[in-house]
Amino acid sequence: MIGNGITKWLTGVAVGVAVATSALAQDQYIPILSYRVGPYAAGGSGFFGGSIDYFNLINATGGINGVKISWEECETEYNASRGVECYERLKKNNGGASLVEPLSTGIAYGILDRVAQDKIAMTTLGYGRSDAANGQVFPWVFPLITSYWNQAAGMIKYLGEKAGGMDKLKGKKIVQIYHDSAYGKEPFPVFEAYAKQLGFEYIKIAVPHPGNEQQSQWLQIRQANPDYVILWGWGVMNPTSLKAAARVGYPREKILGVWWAGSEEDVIPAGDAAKGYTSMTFNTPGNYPVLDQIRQKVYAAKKGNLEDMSRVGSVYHMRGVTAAILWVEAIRKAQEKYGKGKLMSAAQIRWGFENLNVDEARQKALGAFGMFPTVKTSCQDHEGSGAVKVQLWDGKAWKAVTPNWVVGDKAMTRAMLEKSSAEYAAEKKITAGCMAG
Amino acid sequence: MAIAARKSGDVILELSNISLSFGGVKALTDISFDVREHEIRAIIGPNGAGKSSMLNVINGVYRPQQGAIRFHGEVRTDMNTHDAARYGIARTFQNIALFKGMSVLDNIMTGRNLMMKATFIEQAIYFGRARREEMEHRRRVEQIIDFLEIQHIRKTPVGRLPYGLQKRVELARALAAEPKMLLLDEPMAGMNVEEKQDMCRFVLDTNDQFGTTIVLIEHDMGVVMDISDRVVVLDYGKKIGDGTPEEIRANPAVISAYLGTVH
Amino acid sequence: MQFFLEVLLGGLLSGVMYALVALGYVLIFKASGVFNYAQGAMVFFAALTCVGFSEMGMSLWLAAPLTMLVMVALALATERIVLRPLVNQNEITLFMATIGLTFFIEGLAQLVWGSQVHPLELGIEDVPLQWMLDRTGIAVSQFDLIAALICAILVAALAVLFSKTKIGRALRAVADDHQAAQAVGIPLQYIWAVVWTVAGFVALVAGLLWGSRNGVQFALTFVALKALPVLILGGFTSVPGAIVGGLIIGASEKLAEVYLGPMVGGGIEGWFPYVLALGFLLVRPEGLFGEKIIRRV
Amino acid sequence: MFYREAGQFKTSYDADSQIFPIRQDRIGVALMLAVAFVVVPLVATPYVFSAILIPFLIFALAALGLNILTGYAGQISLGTAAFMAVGAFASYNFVLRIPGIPLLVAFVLGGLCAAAVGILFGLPSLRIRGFYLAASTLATQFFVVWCLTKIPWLTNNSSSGVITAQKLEMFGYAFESPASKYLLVLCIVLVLALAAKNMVRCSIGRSWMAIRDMDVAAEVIGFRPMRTKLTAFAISSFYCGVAGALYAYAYLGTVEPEAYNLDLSFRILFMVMIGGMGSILGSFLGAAFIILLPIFLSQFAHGFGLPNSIASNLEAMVFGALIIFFLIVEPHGLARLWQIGKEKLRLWPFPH
Repeated sequence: MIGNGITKWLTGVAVGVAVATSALAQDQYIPILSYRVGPYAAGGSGFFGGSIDYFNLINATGGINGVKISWEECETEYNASRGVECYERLKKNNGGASLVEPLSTGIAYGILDRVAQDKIAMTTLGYGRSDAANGQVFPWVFPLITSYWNQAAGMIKYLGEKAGGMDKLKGKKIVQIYHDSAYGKEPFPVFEAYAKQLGFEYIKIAVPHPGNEQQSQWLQIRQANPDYVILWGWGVMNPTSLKAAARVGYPREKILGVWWAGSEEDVIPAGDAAKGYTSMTFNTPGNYPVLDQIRQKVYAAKKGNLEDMSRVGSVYHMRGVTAAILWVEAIRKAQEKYGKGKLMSAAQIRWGFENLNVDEARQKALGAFGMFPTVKTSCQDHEGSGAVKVQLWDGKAWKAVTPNWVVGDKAMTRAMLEKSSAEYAAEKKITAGCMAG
Repeated sequence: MAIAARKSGDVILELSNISLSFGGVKALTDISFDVREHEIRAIIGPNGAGKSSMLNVINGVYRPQQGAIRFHGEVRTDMNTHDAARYGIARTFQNIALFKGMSVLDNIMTGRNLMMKATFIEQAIYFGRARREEMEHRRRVEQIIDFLEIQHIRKTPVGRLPYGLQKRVELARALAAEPKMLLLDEPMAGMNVEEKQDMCRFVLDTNDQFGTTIVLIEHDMGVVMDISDRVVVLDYGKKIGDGTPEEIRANPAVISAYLGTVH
Repeated sequence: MQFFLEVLLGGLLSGVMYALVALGYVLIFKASGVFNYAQGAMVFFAALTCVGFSEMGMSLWLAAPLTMLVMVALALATERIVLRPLVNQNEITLFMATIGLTFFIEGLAQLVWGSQVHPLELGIEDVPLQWMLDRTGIAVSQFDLIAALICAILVAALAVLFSKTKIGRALRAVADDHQAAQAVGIPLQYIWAVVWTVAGFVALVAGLLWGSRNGVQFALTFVALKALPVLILGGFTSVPGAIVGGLIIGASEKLAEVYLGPMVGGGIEGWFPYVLALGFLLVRPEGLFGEKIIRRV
Repeated sequence: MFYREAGQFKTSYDADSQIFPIRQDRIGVALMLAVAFVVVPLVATPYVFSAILIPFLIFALAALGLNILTGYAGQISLGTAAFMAVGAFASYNFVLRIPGIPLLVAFVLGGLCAAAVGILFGLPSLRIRGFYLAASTLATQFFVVWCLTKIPWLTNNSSSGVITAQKLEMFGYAFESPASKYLLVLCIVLVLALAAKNMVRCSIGRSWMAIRDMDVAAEVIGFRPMRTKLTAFAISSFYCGVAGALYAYAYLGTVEPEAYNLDLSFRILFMVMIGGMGSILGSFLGAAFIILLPIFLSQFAHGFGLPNSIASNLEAMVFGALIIFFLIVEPHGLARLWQIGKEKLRLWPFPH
């Protein structure tokens, strides 16, 4: 274990790992705004490691119809202003960025206006503004797979099924313990709407950042004795919550976490206290042919991005791979329209994102069947799915709980996002409309 | 050097029955004396006699538990330092209390702050009244700089100056306020003979030229007896003598208090 | 009433955990007048190093002393490279230097041990004390009680170190007056190295306890934010102040969150301790146990 | 050689009190302004504008604000970002709720709101000093961000507490290109920097420094500690507030309260300390250093082909080590280094 960082570096230098940053103009260039230091480094290295592993896999198997992917990385430290600098620095390199994914709400906000001006599509997988799913107002933003609102709706749906039917939620008590920030407040409207509709009691309990001390919150929860607790946490708050739940004796089986509370990094520090805890996810945990290919073709060739190959297939890594698959699919889609084997412009790739259709057949072909929900986007729907899954931590690994994808009341969330994005459009004086290909 | 008969005017400061203590420790006990206009009034006494505390009472740093302070006939017992400054009391300190990060010029300019009326917005724009004021006061300050012969160091940060010059700058800062009464806390401590002579000259000139009343604490008996008009002697927070230098010299209580003590 | 007691007890025990972190600050501030911003990073570094060693297959009983050696090396290096060249600089400069040190230590920790999060098992189960739960219905964590015990032992040991040993006397002399201590022949450098080593030890203990509570990860550096109000309240120079301050902050922030929080939307724990400490300072500017500052002219 | 003041005699106090009394300095400053206003807009790339120059100017303004409080008035504050947040969110609300309000007026009003909050949280400084005060200012930091998260009205009831700064329009002109934004920010920062320079060389600046250097003596001279400290808090917060508004309007665009977190406060504090306490120039040098160093380090590290996880951690270590190195070499900051260099040049080639 000691110095695995340094040994990695030495071997890296030994094999001359200039590959990672070398970029040729005829490559499809993707800037990587990663964070590998600071409090969220574990998640950042897993996610971006996964994406880069997939890029290496694509390049090792002939590229996207012959077009290889190149990338440059820049450390953002999860800090908005450094992220903006990275974006600005990388966007024009190597013939221009194809797309961007900051994996940070703050940075995503910081470059929200810029991507529209620069005409570069930004994906925000599972975070950021939920109403950005309305492509008529946010043509350049793609909260692919699912947004916070649809996730919240999915949570209630799952809890309803668990209780034996949505009507059984009536009179129940649900606590949302949340990170006291913009992020934690995001699902309020959905839960409030559901509480009114289904007649359960909805209690909000805030945890101030960073959340490394939650004695009082969990004593409150113990006092309220709710039927379910929704854990909307981030970073160190998650394992602390699970530990604190154990300390007051609240059963982990009744806790349902958001997907940012659903990675190995969130449960391992809690040790045994995390056993039996469930969380949302947009990946089905398990092994897939695409991951085997990454192990065989990328890690065997010593090009793997993670220091520890056992992390391949971990939650963050799989999210990174999923993101990269969707990016590559968007580029592929664009090539279908604008010319196979050609270099795609950012605007063309945006069209690709807007016309994604990764169905089950395509997933099978990619070796990722069931790894994430099928995605079909349109101008009105930049999210493309809205389906989620529930997974359970058995003390060693995440296991899927729901065999099928869970979809909440999408009509309700759609109405909310229409309203919210309309307000945004009015404030910013944007005329909503679809962009021509 | 002694100037025998100077025109002393009316009493402008009157202290009656002043007592001051810090958490039970008595610093001053029942002290009364007065200061006349234009005179040089010395306070002497062995170490720890309460001399500095006395000055601190006069300009409002400490508030005495008992007793009254009358300044120009009005009771000013409750005044704070700011009030004292407004009534025209300026002072120097035993351990130099200059603003170390500022230049000599700026230090002296601070002495004129009470006369500056421009608002901060005028100062920010540096136009009109603010600029005019700066120039006017600068002119006045330059006169003081000339008077104290410190022209050559005007732009030097005070932290870099030798001790003797710092003392002089501190005097300049006090004079810049054009005080009616000047309190000097050991202005000549730690100086060599030459520096002391200069400082004596400045004190006397100030007294002469501007008519400033001076209250001074000094250990050097030669200097005290030479330049002061009247002397108060304190010991252990009590007054043990008050009078002209000649009277003090002959006061048996004073002599016994000083016997065996090195000043 | 029972709920109130539960919150109060939980708060007091959390307060002990805060005090543990605050102690490290107090030690260094007392002996060298340095407000050591890097204390949080040291907690993180110590815990991560210890876990790193134990994941190499060592038992905790071997890993902990080894980590202590690393902390000694860190203390010596800090004294030699950072503090000695900056001796006689003003306190803000020294404070700033410890911020630089923070970046260095955080980078070093993740460079050597990677950015992964680790569980840390001390073998103390973090569950409610059963007999107490049965008898009174009050849930008190067993782990917290043991942590409080460890903290008490540590404080007692520090008290002995300070009052009964030769080093302790020298420490107090240095704390009172650097120059005078140097003048009577107490080697300042040596004392500083000792103090930083002791602070490193406190960081290790805090790191192990906090790490076992929340996992060993970068966020351990944030425990500093919990310690600061304790310092304001208890005074930067007082060991008992840190303990009493910790208890007060712990208890009052929990009570405030539970009873006041719901009225204003919750999440007030982030600022409440600071406001409390601030309010207290307005009444007693020198803190709970700090020496009264007499302004002399 | 060319840096000589021989032959330049001052014939009035006015001439002697200029900001740049030496002719060569004036020429240098004029040249720099010419570069900033003419050359830079012609040659700089959008990257330089929007990733380096604009944040540099904004951070320099915030650092200037903090420098007034910490460097000149001697009150350490760890709540800078909170004042910036007040400025940003207040400006946003003024534009939102008062239709047709000129943006510049909104910025000023935002700054005034920050100043009001500054006065409120400056009150404890009358009783508390040093690190106790510094740690207490964290109360400001956490409380303000908490308020912004908790009170929906402040963020126009946006579901997540995020605000989107309105379009940057003034005098009928939309500042959209990076170059135009840069020029706007440059003008605002220069005007405020000049005002700051004027204040610190006038009575109010002397009052701050007097309180900082020797508060008892300052009181005896007649400065009122309360008024002096509170004006320092107010003016400092005003500067930070305007900087915060610019941070939202000219830089990030969409911000959440978390953008003004403790990290940002610390970054600004580093700028002041590295640049030089009590120096206007230092605020700019410090901002440049803190912004450019990580960029330089990250490009440098990646130039070696190091894997990212190594490079990023090394970057943090080198950054920390450099801070320590600079403090050892010159504890009074870059501004002092600059001054020493100038003094050497004045005497060159005959240093004695």
